[in-house]
Amino acid sequence: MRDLAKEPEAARRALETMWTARRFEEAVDQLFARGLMHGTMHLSIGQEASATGTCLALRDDDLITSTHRGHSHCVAKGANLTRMMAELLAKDSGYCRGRGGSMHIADVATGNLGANGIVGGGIPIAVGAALAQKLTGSGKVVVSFFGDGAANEGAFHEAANLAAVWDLPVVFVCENNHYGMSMAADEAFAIDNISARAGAYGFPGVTVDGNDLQAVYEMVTTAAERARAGRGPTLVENVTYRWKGHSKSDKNLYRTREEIAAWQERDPITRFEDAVRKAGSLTDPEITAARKAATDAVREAIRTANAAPAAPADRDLLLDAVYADADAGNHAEVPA
Amino acid sequence: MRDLAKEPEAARRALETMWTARRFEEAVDQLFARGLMHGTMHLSIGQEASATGTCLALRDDDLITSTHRGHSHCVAKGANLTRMMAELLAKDSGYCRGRGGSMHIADVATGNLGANGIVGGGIPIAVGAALAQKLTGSGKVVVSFFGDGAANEGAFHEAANLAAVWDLPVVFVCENNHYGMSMAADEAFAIDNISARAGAYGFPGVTVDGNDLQAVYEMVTTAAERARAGRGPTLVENVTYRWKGHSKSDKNLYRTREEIAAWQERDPITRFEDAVRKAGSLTDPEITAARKAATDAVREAIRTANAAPAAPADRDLLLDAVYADADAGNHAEVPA
Amino acid sequence: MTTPTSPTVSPDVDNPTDGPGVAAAGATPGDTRELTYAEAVRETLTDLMADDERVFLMGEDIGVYGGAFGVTTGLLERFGRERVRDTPISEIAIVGAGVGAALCGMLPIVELQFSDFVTCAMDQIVNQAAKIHFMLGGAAQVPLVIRAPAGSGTGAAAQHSQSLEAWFAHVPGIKVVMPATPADAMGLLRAAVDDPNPVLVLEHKLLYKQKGEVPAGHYVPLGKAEVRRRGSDLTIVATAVMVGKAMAAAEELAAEGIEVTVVDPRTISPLDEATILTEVAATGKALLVQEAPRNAGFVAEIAARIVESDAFHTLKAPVVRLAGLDTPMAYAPELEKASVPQIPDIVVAARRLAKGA
Amino acid sequence: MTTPTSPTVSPDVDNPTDGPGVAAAGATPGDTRELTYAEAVRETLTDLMADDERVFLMGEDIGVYGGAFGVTTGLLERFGRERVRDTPISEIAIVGAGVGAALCGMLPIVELQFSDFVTCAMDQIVNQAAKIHFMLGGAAQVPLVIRAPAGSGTGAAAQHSQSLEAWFAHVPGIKVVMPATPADAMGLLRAAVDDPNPVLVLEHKLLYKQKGEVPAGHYVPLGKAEVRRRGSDLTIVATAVMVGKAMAAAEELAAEGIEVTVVDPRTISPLDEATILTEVAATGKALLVQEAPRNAGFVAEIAARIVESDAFHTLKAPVVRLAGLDTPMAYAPELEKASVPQIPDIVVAARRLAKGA
Ligand SMILES: Cc1ncc(C[n+]2csc(CCOP(=O)(O)OP(=O)(O)O)c2C)c(N)n1
Ligand SMILES: Cc1ncc(C[n+]2csc(CCOP(=O)(O)OP(=O)(O)O)c2C)c(N)n1
Ligand SMILES: [Mg+2]
Ligand SMILES: [Mg+2]
Repeated sequence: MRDLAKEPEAARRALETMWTARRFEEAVDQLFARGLMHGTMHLSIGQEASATGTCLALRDDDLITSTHRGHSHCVAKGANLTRMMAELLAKDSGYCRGRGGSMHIADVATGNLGANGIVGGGIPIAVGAALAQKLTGSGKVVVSFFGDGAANEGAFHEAANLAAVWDLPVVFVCENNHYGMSMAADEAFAIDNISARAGAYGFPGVTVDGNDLQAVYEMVTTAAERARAGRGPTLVENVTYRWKGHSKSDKNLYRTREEIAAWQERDPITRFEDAVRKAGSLTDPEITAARKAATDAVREAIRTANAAPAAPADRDLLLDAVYADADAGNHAEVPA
Repeated sequence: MRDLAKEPEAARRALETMWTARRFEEAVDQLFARGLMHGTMHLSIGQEASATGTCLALRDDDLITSTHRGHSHCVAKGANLTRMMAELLAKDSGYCRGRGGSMHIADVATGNLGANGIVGGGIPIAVGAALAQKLTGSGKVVVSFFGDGAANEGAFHEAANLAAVWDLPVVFVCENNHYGMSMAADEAFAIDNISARAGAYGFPGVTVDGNDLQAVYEMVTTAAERARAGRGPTLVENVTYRWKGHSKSDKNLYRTREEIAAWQERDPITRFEDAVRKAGSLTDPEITAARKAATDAVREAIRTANAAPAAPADRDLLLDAVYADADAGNHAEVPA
Repeated sequence: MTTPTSPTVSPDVDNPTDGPGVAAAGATPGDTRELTYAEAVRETLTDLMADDERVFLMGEDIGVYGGAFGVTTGLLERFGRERVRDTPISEIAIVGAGVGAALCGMLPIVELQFSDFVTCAMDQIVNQAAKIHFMLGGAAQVPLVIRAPAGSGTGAAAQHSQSLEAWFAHVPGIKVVMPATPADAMGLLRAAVDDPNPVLVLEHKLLYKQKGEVPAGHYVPLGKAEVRRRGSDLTIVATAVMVGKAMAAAEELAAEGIEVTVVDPRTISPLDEATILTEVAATGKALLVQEAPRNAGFVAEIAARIVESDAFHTLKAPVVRLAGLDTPMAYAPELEKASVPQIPDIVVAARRLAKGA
Repeated sequence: MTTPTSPTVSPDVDNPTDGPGVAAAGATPGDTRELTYAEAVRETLTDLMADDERVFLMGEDIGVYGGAFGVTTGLLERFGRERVRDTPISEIAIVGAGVGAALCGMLPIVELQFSDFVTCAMDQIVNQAAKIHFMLGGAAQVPLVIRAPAGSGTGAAAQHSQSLEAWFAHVPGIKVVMPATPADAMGLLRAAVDDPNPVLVLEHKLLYKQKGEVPAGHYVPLGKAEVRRRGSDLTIVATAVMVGKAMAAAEELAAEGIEVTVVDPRTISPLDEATILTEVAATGKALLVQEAPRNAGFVAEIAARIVESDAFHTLKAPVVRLAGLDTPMAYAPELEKASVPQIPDIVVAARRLAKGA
């Protein structure tokens, strides 16, 4: 297995991706606080190694489904920051033309089939996408991201079983950040590891330190290989932690300041920077440069997105947008 | 643990219950074939030890939820045969006044909260009933019957987990008769024993020879004790087989005649009769008498039910029956 | 059994094969043969699968069992297990897998064994399939077809007899068709698969055995109502099994000298409002007939469209609705029959409306 | 944010506490205080739980978090974990457990975090809760209350902004209320818990912070509409957040000399048809306003009831519907605002209707 920290290009890419996700969400947090952004949003700050390690284990044309907490998945899969930011700023140039917002960003071109506002809603969709890969023999793999809370939805159960009995090329990546909104995983489950649920469907499950980029990368690589070889799904549980509240309305009453601080000590980005330093693959200036590249890219994205025209509040345009044009036929936009 | 075959009264009761269920369904089958019964029905012939062994392990005031294949549960929990038959014959004196039919028979007085036309639909209801017992400290236990097929519904998953995290007094009895309609359990599951799913929720699961009345009785007794002691649910998988088609439209194309014949060799009633004979608790005439009592009771039920007036096809009566009378207040009919 | 008299309604002569010219299985295009409604669905599925690799089927017991109503009989043998996929009993996963496969360029046709089971998959149908194209700003489409047998009449009681079309007409982003004849069963299904949007095809289980003339390769565009007969006294708008009942009632009424128009919307979303309003305006009297319970049912929408349009000014009498009772469906055959409009009910209501001011 | 101007509508003076006289928490019966809509719900929950051991709460994040909209804040401390039950994210189990507990004599009040998530629990709501009493021939009842925040206006986009009341009005066996004021939020909830049938309480999330006078222990019987103001030119029937908008529009219209009646059905199933028809007949003009998409929405039912009744003959103009766009709800604030009727839209439509023939 590759050791990402040891390969300069991979290490740089991983760092820049994690920093980009981090900086993007920090910016979003501020824009919100300053009343410049609207609606609601769910930040994955602290969870970047899960998204990044997972996506680094995939091929560019592999697919993912994401969640309400999806910015880092989106970034890690290679989305355009300006279009992401434009979407959050309700611009016509956003990924969803201002119609979807944070919970519905998708980037079909980079294989991101979309965030989802329904907890667990993306899991059956991922399984269907995997079925399409199997039927067409595309050789592609689908990763379904979801949270600990989502593992208690019926959608998870049905989708996991279907993938199992059909040996579909899907990897279930459960990002266990210890809470479903305010509900502690300890109280929502009577088992220690969510990965143990894989046994109920007959495929392997593993629990991983989700703040260890290399560990995530290795597990998902193994799982993706298995999937690609036609041997069916794997459940990878990335244990991690969200630093920020669930959404803007969260007062963090269900957890302690100490707990948050302890997890901030385990910052996945710092950890990987340390690993890179130890491996000696990048110099300190190179490490700093990766961080700065991310900061600059986000700043530039905000600038460009901000300057773009707002999504037009035109009723006819909205009505026209409900159905795909029947005359254009049912030709897929994602070549399967 | 008691050995039912050794106790004359228990043995007689078990035999009579199983024979009653068998004779009842044989009668239903014939009434259908002769065009005297309407709608659809699902027979549990061949599965009687599961229903009977389970209900014998319960107290009279314990509760059950049942399924579309629910006649034997209903009989085993002590329902009135005439009212059951009257319901199937669409009579006003039927359990549901002719409004529910086979898939909705309930007998609140004997603790049967109802059959269900929705696969898996009764499982969350059983969990809620168990929650009521816990909240009121009634000491009662709830058994939720469901099929192998139902274990792939989201409802099973969510309900099982909820019962687990709240340590509810419920016993999940999965009657694995090898098929969900035409779908072989082998193809619907990538695991060998459905009972293994209990591990996903953190409670015990056991697979039982569902055609062995004593084995079922013992497992459910243990599970019910555990539940009553506040130690939470158990999943008991009764492996059994249905002799008849799924419903009247079934051509049995998905299984072989030989398979059916092999299972008929393992008739749960014959097996228990043999055990009783071996134990010497009942004489042959007594065994025959139990069977005859069942046959007579069913014959009498048909006679009485047949003579009763049909449910009146009165639109106003139907409209009146939709809502419980608000003036009567929300007083429960099942004292919890 | 309360199977209603199902008169063979006239074939769809105004709308011959005007869609993509797909050759029908075992039939030369242009041929017209008598098929049952179930056969028409089966033949269409066969054609579509033979014609386009992207089409595949998923559902409970659709393989060797042939589906609860025998509609997919023989398809497993012809197309194999990869394309005729028996599923576990998992409606969320069935529909969700359809959504995901459709997003990736396949053309899945999924079957829900009874339309009542949409209740187990509403999130995937309503929040995912119907909304994805819009929510993603047009960047993806979900060409998913969901087939589901609807309606009462088989003694299957309250959880297996519902007519839930109104719910989906209220969901922007999904199209809804209710074929009332074998020809429409073929033509609308073909159009549904041809459409880049999710389409819910509500087949009526009492119609499966009904026979009718079906042109080979028949195609009925979505969103076009059919005027099944014309008369000057009154306009009946009816859906699904009520179309046949309305036609039978019309025959009886004609014998008494009352001439009625019968309009079958066929697609209820998007609705062919123009045809309905024109036909109602032509007679000035509207009788709206559905099997579903009255309250907030689909024909309420038709009533609303009539009275908020210019057709309002042409009305000579209040609009009349005939609908199922506002009750869950009862099991007993006579109760079931009493719960939905029957031919005599339509005759009586139409007669009263025709004779009234 | 598109929070509409929410005029404080007048308290329910015609319907003072006429239900069971339950003493309000921290307030003497008969007292009238200003409360927000959220406070009114919270106080009612507190009263009911204090008063009846059978009442308990279940839902996602209703404990220490106080619910996504803070409605249940403080109840965990007061009543403890047994009676204020935080659940896993499992809507089928939440509603299903409510059904089972209700069947066994408890009075569960379950919260769905957003009303959109009914889609995850439709079987339990529609096939179980609503039908059990009927299917079982009356042998059981399901006194389950489901609370759910509905509607748009918070920038939460298509899966968190729906107004799905029409679906449930189409389901015999469940009652549906849509409180539009703090007083009704209290009174209808109390009546809902008092009712032996399942009741869906659709709270509108934009109203939670709205203030209004609330009589302590207030009780509003189910199935009774409220005439919020009377005028002779035209009758507006509006639901939920549209009631406040209609009242604001009415003020503007009054300034131009157009006097409107505003009727709030409050309970949409069973509907107080008599009041609506009387008020429409009194002016001869009806403007029906809802937030939900137009197609097959609830006010279509009101339109149908009007035109199939004698009120039809009193109509001086076509019935007018103002409704949400037939689209999924968009995220961008201006798009969201454009997607549902706003006060100026009501003013314009009312003016046109009042002045037209
Ligand atoms: C079906 C459904 N139920 C509830 C919600 C409300 N909700 C949004 S996010 C969330 C918590 C999800 O927890 P988890 O799956 O662990 O993801 P995390 O937020 O921790 O990333 C909840 C309850 C929802 N969006 N959809
Ligand atoms: C939600 C739902 N899906 C599908 C069906 C149709 N159906 C009725 S029984 C059945 C098979 C059930 O299998 P299982 O749970 O194993 O019970 P069994 O019939 O074998 O007793 C199916 C698919 C249904 N009634 N409800
Ligand atoms: Mg989480
Ligand atoms: Mg089975």
